[in-house]
Amino acid sequence: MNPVNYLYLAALLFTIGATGVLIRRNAIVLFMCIELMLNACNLALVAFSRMHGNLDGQIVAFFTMVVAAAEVVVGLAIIVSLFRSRHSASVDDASLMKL
Amino acid sequence: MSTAAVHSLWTIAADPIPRIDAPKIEYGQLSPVLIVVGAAIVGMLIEAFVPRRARYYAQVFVSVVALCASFAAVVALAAQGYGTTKAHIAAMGAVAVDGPALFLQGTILLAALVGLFTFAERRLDPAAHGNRVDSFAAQASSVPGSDSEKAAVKAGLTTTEVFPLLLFAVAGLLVFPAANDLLALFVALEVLSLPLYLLCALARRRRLMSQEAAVKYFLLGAFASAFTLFGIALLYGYAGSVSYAAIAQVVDGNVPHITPALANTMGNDALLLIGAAMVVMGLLFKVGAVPFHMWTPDVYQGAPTPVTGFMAAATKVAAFGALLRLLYVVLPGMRWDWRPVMWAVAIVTMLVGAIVAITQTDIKRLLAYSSIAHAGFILAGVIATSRDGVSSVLFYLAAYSFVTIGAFAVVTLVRDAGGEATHLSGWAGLGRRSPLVAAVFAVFLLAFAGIPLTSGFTGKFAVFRAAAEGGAVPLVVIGVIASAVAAFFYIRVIVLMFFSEPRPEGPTVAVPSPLTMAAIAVGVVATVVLGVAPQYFLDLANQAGVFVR
Amino acid sequence: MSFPLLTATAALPAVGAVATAAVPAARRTAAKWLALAFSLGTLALAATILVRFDPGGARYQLTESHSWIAAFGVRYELGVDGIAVALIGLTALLVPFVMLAGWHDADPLETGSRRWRPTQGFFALILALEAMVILSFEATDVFLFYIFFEAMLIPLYFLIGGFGDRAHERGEKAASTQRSYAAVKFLLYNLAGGLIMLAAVIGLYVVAGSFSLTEIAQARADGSLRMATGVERWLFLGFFFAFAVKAPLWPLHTWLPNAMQESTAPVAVLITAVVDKVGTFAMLRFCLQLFPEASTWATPVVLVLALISIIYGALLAVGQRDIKRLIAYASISHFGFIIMGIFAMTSQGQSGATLYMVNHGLSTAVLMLIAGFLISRRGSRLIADYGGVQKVAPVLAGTFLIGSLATLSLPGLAPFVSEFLVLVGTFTRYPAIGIAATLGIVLAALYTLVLYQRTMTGPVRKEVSAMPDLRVRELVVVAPLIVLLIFLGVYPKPVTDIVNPAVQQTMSDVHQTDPKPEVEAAK
Amino acid sequence: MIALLIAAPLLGAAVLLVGGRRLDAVGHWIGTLLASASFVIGLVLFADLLGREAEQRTVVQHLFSWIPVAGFQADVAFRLDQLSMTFVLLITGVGSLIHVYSIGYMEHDERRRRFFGYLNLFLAAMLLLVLADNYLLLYFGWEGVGLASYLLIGFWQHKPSAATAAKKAFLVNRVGDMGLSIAIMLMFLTFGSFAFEPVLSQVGDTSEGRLTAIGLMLLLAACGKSAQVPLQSWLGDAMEGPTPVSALIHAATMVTAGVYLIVRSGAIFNAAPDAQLAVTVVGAVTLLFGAVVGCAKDDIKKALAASTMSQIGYMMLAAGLGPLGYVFAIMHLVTHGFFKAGLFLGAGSVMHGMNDEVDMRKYGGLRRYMPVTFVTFGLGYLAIIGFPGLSGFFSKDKIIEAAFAKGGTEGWILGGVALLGAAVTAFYMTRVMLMTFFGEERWRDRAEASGQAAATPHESPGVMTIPMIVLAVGSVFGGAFFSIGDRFLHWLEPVTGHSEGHPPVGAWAVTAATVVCLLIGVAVAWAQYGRRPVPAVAPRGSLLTRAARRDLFQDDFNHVVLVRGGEHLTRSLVYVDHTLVDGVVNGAAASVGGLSGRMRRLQNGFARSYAVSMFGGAALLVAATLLMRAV
Repeated sequence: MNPVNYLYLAALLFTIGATGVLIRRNAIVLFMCIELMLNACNLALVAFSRMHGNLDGQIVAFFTMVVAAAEVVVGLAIIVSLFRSRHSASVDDASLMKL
Repeated sequence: MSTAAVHSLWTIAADPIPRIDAPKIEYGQLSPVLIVVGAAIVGMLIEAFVPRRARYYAQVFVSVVALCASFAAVVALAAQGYGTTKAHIAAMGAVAVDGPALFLQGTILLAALVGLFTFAERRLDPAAHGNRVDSFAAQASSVPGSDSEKAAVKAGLTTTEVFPLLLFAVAGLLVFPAANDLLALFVALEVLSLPLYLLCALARRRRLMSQEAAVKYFLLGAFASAFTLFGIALLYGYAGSVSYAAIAQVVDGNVPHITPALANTMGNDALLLIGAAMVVMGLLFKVGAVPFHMWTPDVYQGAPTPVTGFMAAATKVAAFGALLRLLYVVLPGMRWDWRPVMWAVAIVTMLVGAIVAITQTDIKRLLAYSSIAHAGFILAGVIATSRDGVSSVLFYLAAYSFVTIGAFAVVTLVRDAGGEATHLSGWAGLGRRSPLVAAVFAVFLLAFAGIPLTSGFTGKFAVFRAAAEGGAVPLVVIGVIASAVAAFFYIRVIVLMFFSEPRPEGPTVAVPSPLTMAAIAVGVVATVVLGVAPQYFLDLANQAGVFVR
Repeated sequence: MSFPLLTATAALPAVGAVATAAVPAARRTAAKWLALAFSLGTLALAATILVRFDPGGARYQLTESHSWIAAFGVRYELGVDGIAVALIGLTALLVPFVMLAGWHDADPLETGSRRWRPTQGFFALILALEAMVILSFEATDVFLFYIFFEAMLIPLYFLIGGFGDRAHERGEKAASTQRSYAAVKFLLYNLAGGLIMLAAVIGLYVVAGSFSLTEIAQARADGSLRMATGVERWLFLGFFFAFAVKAPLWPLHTWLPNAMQESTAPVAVLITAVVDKVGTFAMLRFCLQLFPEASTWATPVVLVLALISIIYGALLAVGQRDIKRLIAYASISHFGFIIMGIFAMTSQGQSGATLYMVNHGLSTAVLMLIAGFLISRRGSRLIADYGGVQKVAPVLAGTFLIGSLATLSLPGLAPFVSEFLVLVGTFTRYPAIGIAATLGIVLAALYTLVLYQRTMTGPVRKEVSAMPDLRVRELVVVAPLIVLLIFLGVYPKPVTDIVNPAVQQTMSDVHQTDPKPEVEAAK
Repeated sequence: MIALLIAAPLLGAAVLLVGGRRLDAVGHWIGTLLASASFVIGLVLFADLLGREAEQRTVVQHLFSWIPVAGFQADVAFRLDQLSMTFVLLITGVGSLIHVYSIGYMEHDERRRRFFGYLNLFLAAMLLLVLADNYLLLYFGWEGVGLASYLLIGFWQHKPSAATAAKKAFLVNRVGDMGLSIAIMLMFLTFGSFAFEPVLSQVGDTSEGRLTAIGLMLLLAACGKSAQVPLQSWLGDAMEGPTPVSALIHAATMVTAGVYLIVRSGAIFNAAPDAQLAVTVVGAVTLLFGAVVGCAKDDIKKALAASTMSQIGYMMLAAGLGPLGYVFAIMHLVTHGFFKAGLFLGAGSVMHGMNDEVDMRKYGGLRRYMPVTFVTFGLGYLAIIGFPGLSGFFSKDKIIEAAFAKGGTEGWILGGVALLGAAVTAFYMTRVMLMTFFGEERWRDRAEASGQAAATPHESPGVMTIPMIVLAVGSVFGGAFFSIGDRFLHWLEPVTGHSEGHPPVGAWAVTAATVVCLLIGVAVAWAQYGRRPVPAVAPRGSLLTRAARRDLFQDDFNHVVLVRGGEHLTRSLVYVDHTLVDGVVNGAAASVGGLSGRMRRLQNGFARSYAVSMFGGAALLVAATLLMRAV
């Protein structure tokens, strides 16, 4: 079938992820949505790689996974510390600084 | 899904892949980055093996040596003419070694060095239980105000991990402006971001705000980088390659041999436009341009002030470097598409930054908004799309970074019982209490405001001139108006410091160690020298004004 | 390469500023004397310039030229023509007197921290200001000029905001806020003007590819540099706006009354007698030379604005209750005359205007400084709080009267010469405006004499009954200025001889010639 | 030599004013000495002139170049000819006398030194005025005398009334000066010069309209300085000054400067009939105005001031007649200088003896107590009303003749006015005379009524009476001396030119009419004030009387229109400046601030809303980029 469909899927996933970021409160869920966006990107990369018949896209995809993993480490560390000090993972509670 | 399609997919994947020959890496030309990364790793080993008492000194020593060595390497490369004649692309096309890259790397390294001094400052906070403390949390993992934290403080723990983190961030920053393919760009982006996220969370005082800043920075940063990545994907899809050179060729439409797939995607401009827009957006987020600026005030306010200073200076430099390279190397072909958009962004950024800053009451937030406004001014230079444009931006970045670090260093000095007194009301009458500090800060503010004989004026003049020559006169006029508005709040602070009565219970000025003094001194010297005798540096920036393709 | 006299003249006060600022807190008086010495040295150098300057010689003399910021095509180019020489002389002359007059203005009321050194700051700032003003008079490079045109705002800003009428403020907390309001207003007005000018400066460079006044003027003259009409006019407006704010020209004047009212008398003198002159000077040197066509194009509007300034300023001066505010509005009226003279485009008008800059500097200095002495004695700026001073302090009153007479430009005192020249110069080209402007003469008499009558004559009020007469220091300040006023009123030739050639060249830059007497024209 | 004329009193002024208290003892002597020195120099120069041919009597001395700017060449140069010589002698002569007089009059004033300084300053300025060789230098002197008169009117500054009067005088004069400066500018525009010689010689080359304009501007100036309608209002108040000042400045010399200006500019007026007519009209109006006002004043000095006004009206009238009248204008000016100065000094002597009482209703029968004053004053009185044989008779009679000689209805009107004026003059001067020196001694009971110690009238010291006597002699024989053999005419003719007029009726008729008029005037006055006692407080009087007392409402007009109107204007302008001009700026600043306040609310602290803005921004960015390509 036409790999373009994978692109549509990727775009869809990306949008879902972005929407999730915008509408969910829980930091963890937010973060998962971002991961979803990253993976949508991976899908797109791979699809393109397939279309162009070269491996650059797939290489990038591998890097992305590594990066995502690193992000998870850092991100969770931060979120957990926030959770421990506030006893809530809602990003909306963290609004001391404004204006 | 039809089996045929699946089968065909498999068969193609199963084809013998052309064998990859071992990559050829020019270690000499990458040495600046490599040194820093190496030092960072050494730093981690130190954390692991060196006894706690000695860590601080070991870390500071290693970091300073590394940064100096790396800077020396940059200078050496520049001296060998890599900045001009021998400029070329190293590491299999991943990293460019050319004028802008070296200039910005040099700037970043100096900024990092100065920033490091402020990181290492241990005199400002009153010694806790007899051991000197810096401005970072005793134990990041312990809950603010909990017993464990008290214990950690009592035990005299310090988060010496900040130094390796700083170095990793620096490594990323060094690659960022030099990245010559989208992959390197993305990796560098993450490498510089992740340590900064952590550093933001490590404040000793006001830890809640610090953590909040970290969360916001992290989430929004990740969000932005997701966009960037998607943009990368689309660009790759458009051009069938992630290397700048190749993409540029496709954009310009002069490709040696066009595969059918490429022919297919090339026709689809949407891929190019959307992709480019998303990548650019990721970079605009880093430079803090409107409407991607909103993280800046909160993060600047919440993060430990030394981190803020370093971040404000170095990140902006690197990000603008990357932006320049992207726009000048990859997308000159579609100049006519992105220039109007950037016009709009620049205008909005200048105005919003200047106007919102007027009503700020916290000095760090004030500086945050001023940095937004400055991002707008620099964008005006970026838009010029001329060699003058590049060099003017380079100069502006160099000038701006030192002023910023210096200013934030001064902010660390004004303290009351609760740590730094960042609320403006506390700064009233500072000029009476300690004229010297107030005068120094006034110099920085005047530089921000772009008053002649300061580096700020030279830089502003440079970018505006470039913009005007690039035919962006309206932009210049608006920029001028914006700077008039901006002048108002810098002046406000000066008035506060010199003309209003000091509060009896107002904050005092701590006497720093030579480290911070050095940081501030460097800032002042740079400000004045770049203002009065900028010729040498302008020449430097001008020579460095050409990107290798 | 001869001795760089111009640089030295500007550098000496700059060095003095640093030196004075470095004097330790305890040694106030030493700082004062040091500053005074430096200002006198500057005066000596300025005198040398006056001597070395040859009116018949080249247009710009004692020129210096060094590369500065090649990347921007900016050169460190200095040079003086007659107009600049006159104004440098004025500046260098006034500063020592201003310092003497403000000898005690900066003595700290309350002792802040050990490091709080207002006195040193005051005198250092004055010297710094002097250096920048002199440089802006000397600069023949547009960029160089702009730099100091802008930079001089900073020291002046601190002078205005940092030091008020101590006597007046004793017990008034609101005063300091008013003062910083005035300072901020001053700075923002001028900064805005300056930034608009910055845009024009950049534009000029884009068009002309050079900042050198001489080069550009030359290119304009021989036609090798053409500007599109629209471009030239926009650039002209950019420059003129900045200068009009500085001058100040109606309706951009409102910063001046606040600034002069809130600052100490010496600082007020520096503002109106020295710094504002940079604006009018720049109109004459830059607007006319760089944009001759646009200047002639703008002339009618400018003249009308100038006329409004004259009448409006005078009327408002009549309506003031505050002595210093009154003098400020009087100055606005006088600046109207200066600008009118510049744009009348006749040699009488422009020579008159240049002369006017000098004379107004002297007359305002006398009037304002004595007003300052008066205020420092009584501790009030309100005219209503005085009366009968003449009885208790005849010398003070007498000198004040002379200052007033100079302000209403009585023949025999310097301002008359310049004012009449401006009027004649305007009249020969624009009779209606010239006549309307003579109204200013009557109004000037009104506000000065009303001021004198209300403060000095009538029955002695008990608050002033114990008022001491002028002290020696104060007399030393005032007497020479008055002598100079009289001398230049009776024998202005030395100045006119220096000024006239420069004016003739400016006239030729704007392709203007004086209208012929009708009788000759008829023949 | 000519310069010395001015230098002497100028030196005096400088020394006295700068010298300070240490000169208090000798100040008045220095002043008097230098004044008389200048008089002596004047005499020497006079002798020198007499020694020459009538044509060579013009001496021009060029000192130095004053204001040289391109075509505009103002020099400090002096011109001594018969006209200026006449003034020099009058000024220095009368001036010296009044210096002497002041020594006595100001004896008890601790600021006498300064007074003499001012007087010397005045002499210098006045001499500069009449000796100047160009209009700009004349303007210098013109404003100089204005300053001197300002200082002297306000000499007793502690009196608010004096300070106000001084300011008023200066301001009204400024209005006139405006005219002079505009005239000078017109001259420069027209002739490219404003020196007498080139201007007056080129009159032929320009249009009559232009000359009329110049002439009217000069007239405006003259009105200001010579207190002619409509700028006469200041002279009455000027009497606040010490009496010698009134005698010297506001009677003998300064106020006549206007006449000098017009006669000096004769060539211009001759070529501009309309301007001339204006001059005559102004003269005639003022003549009557002053006379009427003079009839109603009870303040002796104000009455004399009014008469001065009216007498100068005569001179103006004459000057307006052109060559017919120039000579007589100057002649009357000189004789008037004598007798009016004498009258003022007399008045001063009376006040001196009546401890500064000025209200004539509180005088009466003083002739017994101050005989010298009585006699000198009397002679001055006879001279001014034009009693046959005395100086006033000759000069005034000639003017009336000339007025008739103008011919046509104008001639009749002007002549009639002049005659009427003569009658009224006779009336009010007689009134003054009677109320002061005759009748019962009202000052006794008046003083008691008002509770203050009765004044003890006494004759003034010699230092005061001698000048009065000298002036009286002048006012008796001056006219005859000038007129017999037309000495004065021949002396002045070369400068002013002269044309013999032919009155419609014989000269004798005019003379007769004049005498009749003055007799009528005297008779009426006698009937009113001589026969019946003078009421203590002024009767309400007719409308005209009341109007006259208030200077025919001239001041009220000024007050309502100029002062009130001006105050309203300035007050509203102050408001405008504050709210409008300044308000715009502050308003702009405020609005930016408000905008800022609203915009910073977007920064609401919620990470997700930041994300929204980023998302929206990204969308916009993409959309915009696509749009760019689309268009």
